[in-house]
Amino acid sequence: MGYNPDKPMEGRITDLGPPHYAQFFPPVIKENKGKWLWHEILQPGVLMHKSETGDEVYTVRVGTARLMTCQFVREICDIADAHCDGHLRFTTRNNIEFMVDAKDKVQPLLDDLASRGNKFPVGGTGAGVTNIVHTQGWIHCHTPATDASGPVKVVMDELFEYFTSMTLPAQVRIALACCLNMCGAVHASDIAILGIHRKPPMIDHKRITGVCELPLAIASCPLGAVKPAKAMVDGEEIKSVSVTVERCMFCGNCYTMCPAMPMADPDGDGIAILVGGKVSNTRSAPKFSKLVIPFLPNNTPLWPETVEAVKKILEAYAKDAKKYERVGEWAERIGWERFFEKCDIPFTEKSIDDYRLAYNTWRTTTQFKFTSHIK
Amino acid sequence: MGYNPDKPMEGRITDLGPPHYAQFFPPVIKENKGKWLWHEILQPGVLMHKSETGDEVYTVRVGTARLMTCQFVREICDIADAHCDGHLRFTTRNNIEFMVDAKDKVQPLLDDLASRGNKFPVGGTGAGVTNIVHTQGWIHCHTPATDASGPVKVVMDELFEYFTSMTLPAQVRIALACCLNMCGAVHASDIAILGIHRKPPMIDHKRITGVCELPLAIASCPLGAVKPAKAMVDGEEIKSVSVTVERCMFCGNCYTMCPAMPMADPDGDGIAILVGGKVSNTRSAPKFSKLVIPFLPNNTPLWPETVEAVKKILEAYAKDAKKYERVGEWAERIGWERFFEKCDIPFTEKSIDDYRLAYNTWRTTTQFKFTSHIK
Amino acid sequence: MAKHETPLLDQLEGGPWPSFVSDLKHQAETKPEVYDILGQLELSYKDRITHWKHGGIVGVFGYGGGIVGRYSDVPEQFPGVEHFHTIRVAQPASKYYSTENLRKLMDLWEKHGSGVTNMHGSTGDIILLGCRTEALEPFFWDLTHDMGQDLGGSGSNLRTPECCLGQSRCEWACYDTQETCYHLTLHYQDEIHRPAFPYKFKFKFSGCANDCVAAIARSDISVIGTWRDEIRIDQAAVKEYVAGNYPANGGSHSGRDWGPFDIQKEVIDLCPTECMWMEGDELKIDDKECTRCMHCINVMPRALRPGADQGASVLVGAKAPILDGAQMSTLIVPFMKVEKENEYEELIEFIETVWDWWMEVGKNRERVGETMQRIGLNNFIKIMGLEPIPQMIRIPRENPYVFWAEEEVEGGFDRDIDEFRARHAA
Amino acid sequence: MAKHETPLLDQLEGGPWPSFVSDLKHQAETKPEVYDILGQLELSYKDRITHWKHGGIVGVFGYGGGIVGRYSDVPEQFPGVEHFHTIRVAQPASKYYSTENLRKLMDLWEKHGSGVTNMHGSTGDIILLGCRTEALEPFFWDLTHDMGQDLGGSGSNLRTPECCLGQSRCEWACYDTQETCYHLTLHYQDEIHRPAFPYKFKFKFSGCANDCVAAIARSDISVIGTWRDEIRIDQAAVKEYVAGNYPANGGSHSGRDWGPFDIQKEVIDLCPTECMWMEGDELKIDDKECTRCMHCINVMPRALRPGADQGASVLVGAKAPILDGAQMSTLIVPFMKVEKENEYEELIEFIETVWDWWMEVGKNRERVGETMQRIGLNNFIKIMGLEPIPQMIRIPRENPYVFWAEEEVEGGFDRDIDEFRARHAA
Ligand code: SRM
Ligand code: SRM
Ligand code: SRM
Ligand code: SRM
Ligand code: SF4
Ligand code: SF4
Ligand code: SF4
Ligand code: SF4
Ligand code: SF4
Ligand code: SF4
Ligand code: SF4
Ligand code: SF4
Repeated sequence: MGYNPDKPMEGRITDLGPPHYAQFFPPVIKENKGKWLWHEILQPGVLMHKSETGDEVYTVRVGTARLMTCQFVREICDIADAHCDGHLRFTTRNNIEFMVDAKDKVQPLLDDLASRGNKFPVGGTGAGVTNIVHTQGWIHCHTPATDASGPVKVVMDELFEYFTSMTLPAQVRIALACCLNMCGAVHASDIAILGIHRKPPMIDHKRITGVCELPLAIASCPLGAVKPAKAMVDGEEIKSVSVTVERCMFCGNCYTMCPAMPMADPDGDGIAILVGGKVSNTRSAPKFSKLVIPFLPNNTPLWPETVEAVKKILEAYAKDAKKYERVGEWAERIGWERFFEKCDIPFTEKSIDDYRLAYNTWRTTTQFKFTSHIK
Repeated sequence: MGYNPDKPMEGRITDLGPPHYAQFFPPVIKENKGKWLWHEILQPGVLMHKSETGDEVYTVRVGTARLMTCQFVREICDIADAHCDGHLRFTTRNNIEFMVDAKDKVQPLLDDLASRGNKFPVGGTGAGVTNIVHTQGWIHCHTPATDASGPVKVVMDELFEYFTSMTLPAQVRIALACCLNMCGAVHASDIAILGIHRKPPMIDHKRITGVCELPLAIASCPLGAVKPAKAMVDGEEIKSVSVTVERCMFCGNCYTMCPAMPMADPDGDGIAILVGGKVSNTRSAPKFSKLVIPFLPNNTPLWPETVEAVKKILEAYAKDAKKYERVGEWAERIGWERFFEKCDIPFTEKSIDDYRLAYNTWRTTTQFKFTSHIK
Repeated sequence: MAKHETPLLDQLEGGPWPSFVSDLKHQAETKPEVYDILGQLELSYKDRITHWKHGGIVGVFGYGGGIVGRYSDVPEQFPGVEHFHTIRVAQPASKYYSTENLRKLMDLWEKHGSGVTNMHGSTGDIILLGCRTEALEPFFWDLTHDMGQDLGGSGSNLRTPECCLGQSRCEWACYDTQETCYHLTLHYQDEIHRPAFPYKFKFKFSGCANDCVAAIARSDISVIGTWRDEIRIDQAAVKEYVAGNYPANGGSHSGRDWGPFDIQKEVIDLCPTECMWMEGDELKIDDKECTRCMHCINVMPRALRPGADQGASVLVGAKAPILDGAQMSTLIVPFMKVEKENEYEELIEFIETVWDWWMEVGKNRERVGETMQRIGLNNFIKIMGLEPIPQMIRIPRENPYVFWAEEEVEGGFDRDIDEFRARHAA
Repeated sequence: MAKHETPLLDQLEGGPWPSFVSDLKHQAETKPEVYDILGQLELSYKDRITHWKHGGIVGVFGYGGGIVGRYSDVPEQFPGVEHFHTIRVAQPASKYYSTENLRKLMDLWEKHGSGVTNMHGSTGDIILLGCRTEALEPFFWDLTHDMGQDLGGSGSNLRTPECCLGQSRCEWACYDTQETCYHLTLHYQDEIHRPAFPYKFKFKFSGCANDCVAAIARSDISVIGTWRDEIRIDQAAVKEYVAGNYPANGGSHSGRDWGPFDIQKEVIDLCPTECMWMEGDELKIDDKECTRCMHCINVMPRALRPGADQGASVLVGAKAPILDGAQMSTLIVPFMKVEKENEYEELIEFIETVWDWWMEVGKNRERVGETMQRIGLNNFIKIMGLEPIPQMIRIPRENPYVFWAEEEVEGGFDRDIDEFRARHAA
């Protein structure tokens, strides 16, 4: 049996959709769905949920690299088979959750996890740092301005103690996206690590005719920097495009639309840091992340500048914010001028908006604080 | 002597500028300038300022119609001569201030003012309604969509008790502008009364050639609704313009630039009410006024709908707001959905922004209150 | 395929966080093409640049999405990744698995593909990283026939919907996010697999305003649970909190000494609507002023619960910054019952009204949020057949630039200039 | 000119507020052309429309502003207002007058004009309403020769500057608003009288953040007093307030019973920066967190005073909505000393840097705030020769769309596609 290339349509099944979720529920989940009453985080990474039936479910949350192999998934399955009757789940931030239905099953599970080296860190709950939501980077994508898995690894190594503890004023959500497409919620994260390009696209006149529809390439640029142009290829004049480089803001959309306009560059590319976004509607409305460090180089393999920047911001926040205050709520309370000072981040013009709705970001009040920025 | 039309340039004096302010200071002001320590409002309309020299100045604030005749100004001068050694001032909101240098001079001044009928109302201080800043209207301007002096008179008649008392949660600044040019600070007032047009310009093809530069008329429209067009005048084809009426938002800029595009209309024109603006940087940053009632008719001479609307808003605010809370601060605290409900103002799509920065006004959170708007 | 030297990547094997490098190396032992993944990645680390070519159109018959084509730009050096397409497999709602299911899937993937995955992709799919073109159909055959599973979305179509874990393990879910997600995913298989939209379209479902699936930030239609009656208060539990017997915020802050619990400072003062107060030792809430932000409930999970008359808010238009800047979703329907009983009729009607219009007027690569911005919120509301209500906006308009339709204005727009001039000399 | 029936306007003579109709009628008794003002206004009330023609270019020799031309569109009916130009007379700073001066001006205006005024116009000028063309020069002659006074601004020039009463009668003024206003008005007579700008330009001067001349909302350059040391506290007076012996907010709220003064609720809790607290019965302020909003000082004028190291913030760009929407001024220089000693050198340099640039790049009828928006705040800061500082913005940018200049990027922008392709096969 199996696929028969000679009769591709024979016996074909389509549109099955995903399997029904309920078949994968651990029994205690199945029985108590919709009946949960309250929960408590017993220790970092360990949650207990209490049902109105009296049942309890204990969840052990484990960090992962997200990029994982079949072998690794099998190891996860081994653990779930040993402790959780063969059930587990993944969270919306790429952590694994192992669930058991009695308190005395927790410690053996924790011990097992601990016995496996650095593979299964327990934590990511409450007022700490949980897993970094991230993207492909150099492992798979064609438009990245930085890697994803590597920077995530080095940042999490450095912030590890915040993953395994709950000592921060509130939860801190870190995200990484390797280009401005921002696959993930980088635009609404407490701390965002964002790959950015800084060189305008090159134009591969030799190939453009074959691979691009010129009108689409031209229309792709939100700032009208891509213009029709003629070029000489092998002594022949062909229709191509040119880029007004002063107008380019390096969004990469032209490359998305036209493979003959590559942008990536070892020196041009790097990382910007944005902060103060949030998703929840808790207390304050969701907020966008704000750009505070415009560029850090791709110093592989350890990205020391990025690691240091993230840590500095996190620790300034940890020291200064009030209980329950998210990074963005803190920055707004103390004022952004104070934020830059407290985090020891030099303020640059790059943090001043000049895009579409920029006027809304200008300071139209006399209220300000005297910081070191005022000479 | 005097101007000689035959020799217009002879003996001409120019660029004198305004007289030096200090020559008009009452003596107590001159001596204490820069030395004031504190003040107190002794009763509505009566302020006392204390100087570090021990001097005191008592100010009696009097409302005016702003539109005033020479005879009226002379009557003011009579009062100032009788009580204030021939000095007086006008405030930034068109009230008169009579100043005396001793407490026992206050009552005689008040009595004199009271003896003159409704000409010299004392008030406009503290947590009350002061004079309405306003514009020309039908008394002088060419672009008004309503009158100025008339609506101000009827609104102030109705709100008179708030001018002569200090019973509101905070100061309430009302302004009127008779067209979208907004001569004044209507765009930043607690309550704003705004003349609006609702019919697109007519085009006077007969006159357009003589009085307009067509390219300027065309460029004047922020929405590109004014287009070059041909028209027949007396059997001859001339260059003129046309207006795409669906695109017109009635801003009036085309008429400003081109007299052959009149807009005003008895039925089209009327009044919009905006609320919640403020100028001061006190507590919260300055705020723009927000449009809450899109249209009320020009029902001359008493504008009953406008009077009622302003009063309704003011009284809902007076009843509900906290001490020190300006109208806009109140509306933000209770939420705009609650504002519409408390003020009994029907919500219409006209209050939903669709101009340049509109996205910033959309509600991008799940936080809302259940009001009668939700069916 | 042989091992490559990876001196740069090797530096990512230390440290307390799980190392993807170690994991890949381990897999490479039995799946040698993974050496080429490591090799090409090492080259990227050296060159500080990606080594993947732009795009590549591949897929399985009858599907317009679910596979993202990818080719190496240095295939001679790393033949094992010459073709390296990803397959997006639709995940079960909120990502519960049996080990049986997972093991089977892994077996399949080791057989047909690279043996490397993302658990999960940012949209929520199971991402299988790296497949040769010729292996796509065989994998798909096995996936559908052997496992009864299917691909997720990619391209200009409905993307695989995603939800928070909701009622399955959370006491706050105001509707059944999983069932809703599952139902709509099945209902819209055609839209997921056959691109017919101007651009991508995403649904996400969160059970409450905490929004654990970040719906408001990254889904074109965000369905977020809420309630319309009163927060359920257990006054006895309130007292326990005040007495310090229950940990605040379910123990979230237990790693640091924040001092004894202070209900005034930690709950009442942080309520954004100032609608809470203590009366003696009873906590009072003026529920009609509450905006159901969840803060008080989060802090006192044993004392407070969402109201019992539950449903969801429906918001529209979130997206990442490309092109006009990022958007959060905008509140369009403040409260909707989301119920299996009527097969989500109301929600489905809402979705389809959005689609019918967007498919007609949306430009190529224009997200629905951008189309909304282009035509204006008012027009969008009209198209949706809704009444404009103040809940849709944060603040009323600050400019006076109102459009009036001719029929709204007494006497209409047509006027006679000569008549006007008769009364007004020029 | 005879009396007209004014049944509509007559209804505006009752009521407690001063009646402009009664006033006009009274003036008409000795100045019959005022009957025609009343008559035409009555017609407007009947027709519900203005009866003034569009514009009209009139003025006095050598001046490009100060007069606004106006003609009736029903001159046959109301010959007294056939020409009805307004004259803007520059007001003395903060509008103190001697009765002698006012009487003289009124005499002059009754002689040459309609006898009707606005005290004052919205920009601050003395507005003389209604003058025939042929009377303009004679009036101007007398104004300059007999009174030593001058016209204000109109048209595309500097408009008559305006200020709050400041130190003359307010304890909070942080610089001498009147002297600054006067000095700059004289310094810029040419700019006021001879239009050379793309559009109008306004200065307004407020002594503190209360902004009693609404500078931040309606002047292209707004100069608003502030300080950079500490709020001066008189702790004895604080105690008096707490004891209820001094009225809160200088008595502003005395018309209603708001209960006893509560320093916590009325001052400390309303401080936007939360930088105040009580220590025993002493009020403490963490001044470095204070944003000098004035609230606490307003509420306790006898206990708190602005710091002693005073100056002003300079903000740029406020305007009414035409065309792109209203703007508030944006903070550009957080703190500037504003002193007569150096003849306002710093401020003047600032102003002229703005003008030099705006006069060059500003489009016709583009306010400086709009030009700022068009070129972006960053470019404006560069043009001003200033360092970008976070005080200029409310929040950092929320989009990633940063412009980088070629010289900022290692290796510049020029790259060789063939070299690239050698490393990256297409
Ligand atoms: C498991 C998970 C849902 C899932 O379907 O997978 C989840 C589970 C819970 N969330 Fe969440 N949240 C999860 C992602 C999120 C996200 C989405 C994200 O981060 O991308 C958010 C929005 C983040 C944001 O605002 O930027 C989120 C915002 C919250 C909040 C709001 C906190 C706030 O003050 O802003 C709460 C309430 C709280 O923690 O007090 C909450 C509370 C909870 C509770 C306590 C709900 C409950 O009663 O069980 C769960 C345990 C919290 C904990 O771990 O401390 N959850 N939670 C997700 C775990 C992610 C992870 O592995 O770390
Ligand atoms: C695989 C994944 C990242 C990941 O590592 O998890 C991904 C990968 C890509 N995304 Fe994405 N996006 C992924 C989730 C997202 C999300 C998050 C989400 O869905 O919640 C977003 C932000 C939310 C949104 O939709 O706005 C996102 C916003 C984008 C955008 C910008 C869209 C916009 O409107 O701003 C693009 C650009 C485009 O479509 O051309 C994009 C384009 C791409 C492309 C197809 C690259 C391209 O330009 O053609 C990437 C293919 C990478 C590869 O080689 O596999 N991806 N992308 C995620 C999908 C996995 C999955 O199905 O589970
Ligand atoms: C006389 C005048 C200045 C002038 O140069 O003419 C003036 C004088 C004073 N203002 Fe003012 N303000 C004057 C217009 C303004 C304006 C401008 C306007 O309304 O167009 C504002 C900004 C309005 C706004 O925010 O929309 C203004 C916002 C304030 C504030 C801020 C109040 C707030 O909480 O927002 C104070 C402080 C206070 O009242 O506690 C204030 C306080 C004061 C004090 C107490 C200052 C002092 O120590 O002497 C003066 C008496 C206040 C009173 O009457 O209650 N003054 N004040 C103006 C009187 C106008 C009138 O005739 O009614
Ligand atoms: C007389 C006065 C109103 C009043 O009754 O007080 C006035 C009257 C006119 N203004 Fe104004 N403006 C007056 C203060 C203002 C103010 C307030 C201010 O200066 O503080 C503003 C808002 C602030 C600002 O400048 O943005 C103002 C914003 C406008 C605008 C819109 C400008 C904009 O950028 O949005 C126009 C339209 C124009 O310039 O074409 C305008 C245009 C006009 C014109 C010249 C009508 C026109 O379209 O050509 C009006 C002549 C009326 C007449 O027949 O006398 N007037 N105008 C004020 C000047 C008196 C004085 O000198 O003291
Ligand atoms: S963020 Fe950009 S580079 Fe990264 S996976 Fe998404 S599209 Fe690719
Ligand atoms: S990167 Fe963006 S801004 Fe630059 S040319 Fe391409 S599409 Fe235009
Ligand atoms: S607001 Fe409009 S109508 Fe009124 S005076 Fe100003 S320009 Fe004229
Ligand atoms: S009124 Fe304004 S929007 Fe309408 S045509 Fe004239 S300029 Fe354009
Ligand atoms: S969004 Fe609400 S219901 Fe869903 S998991 Fe998070 S807290 Fe629970
Ligand atoms: S849910 Fe939020 S708004 Fe409602 S009472 Fe609790 S804290 Fe206040
Ligand atoms: S702005 Fe300040 S200094 Fe000027 S009058 Fe008002 S309160 Fe006094
Ligand atoms: S001036 Fe304003 S910010 Fe400063 S201490 Fe007083 S209330 Fe607080």
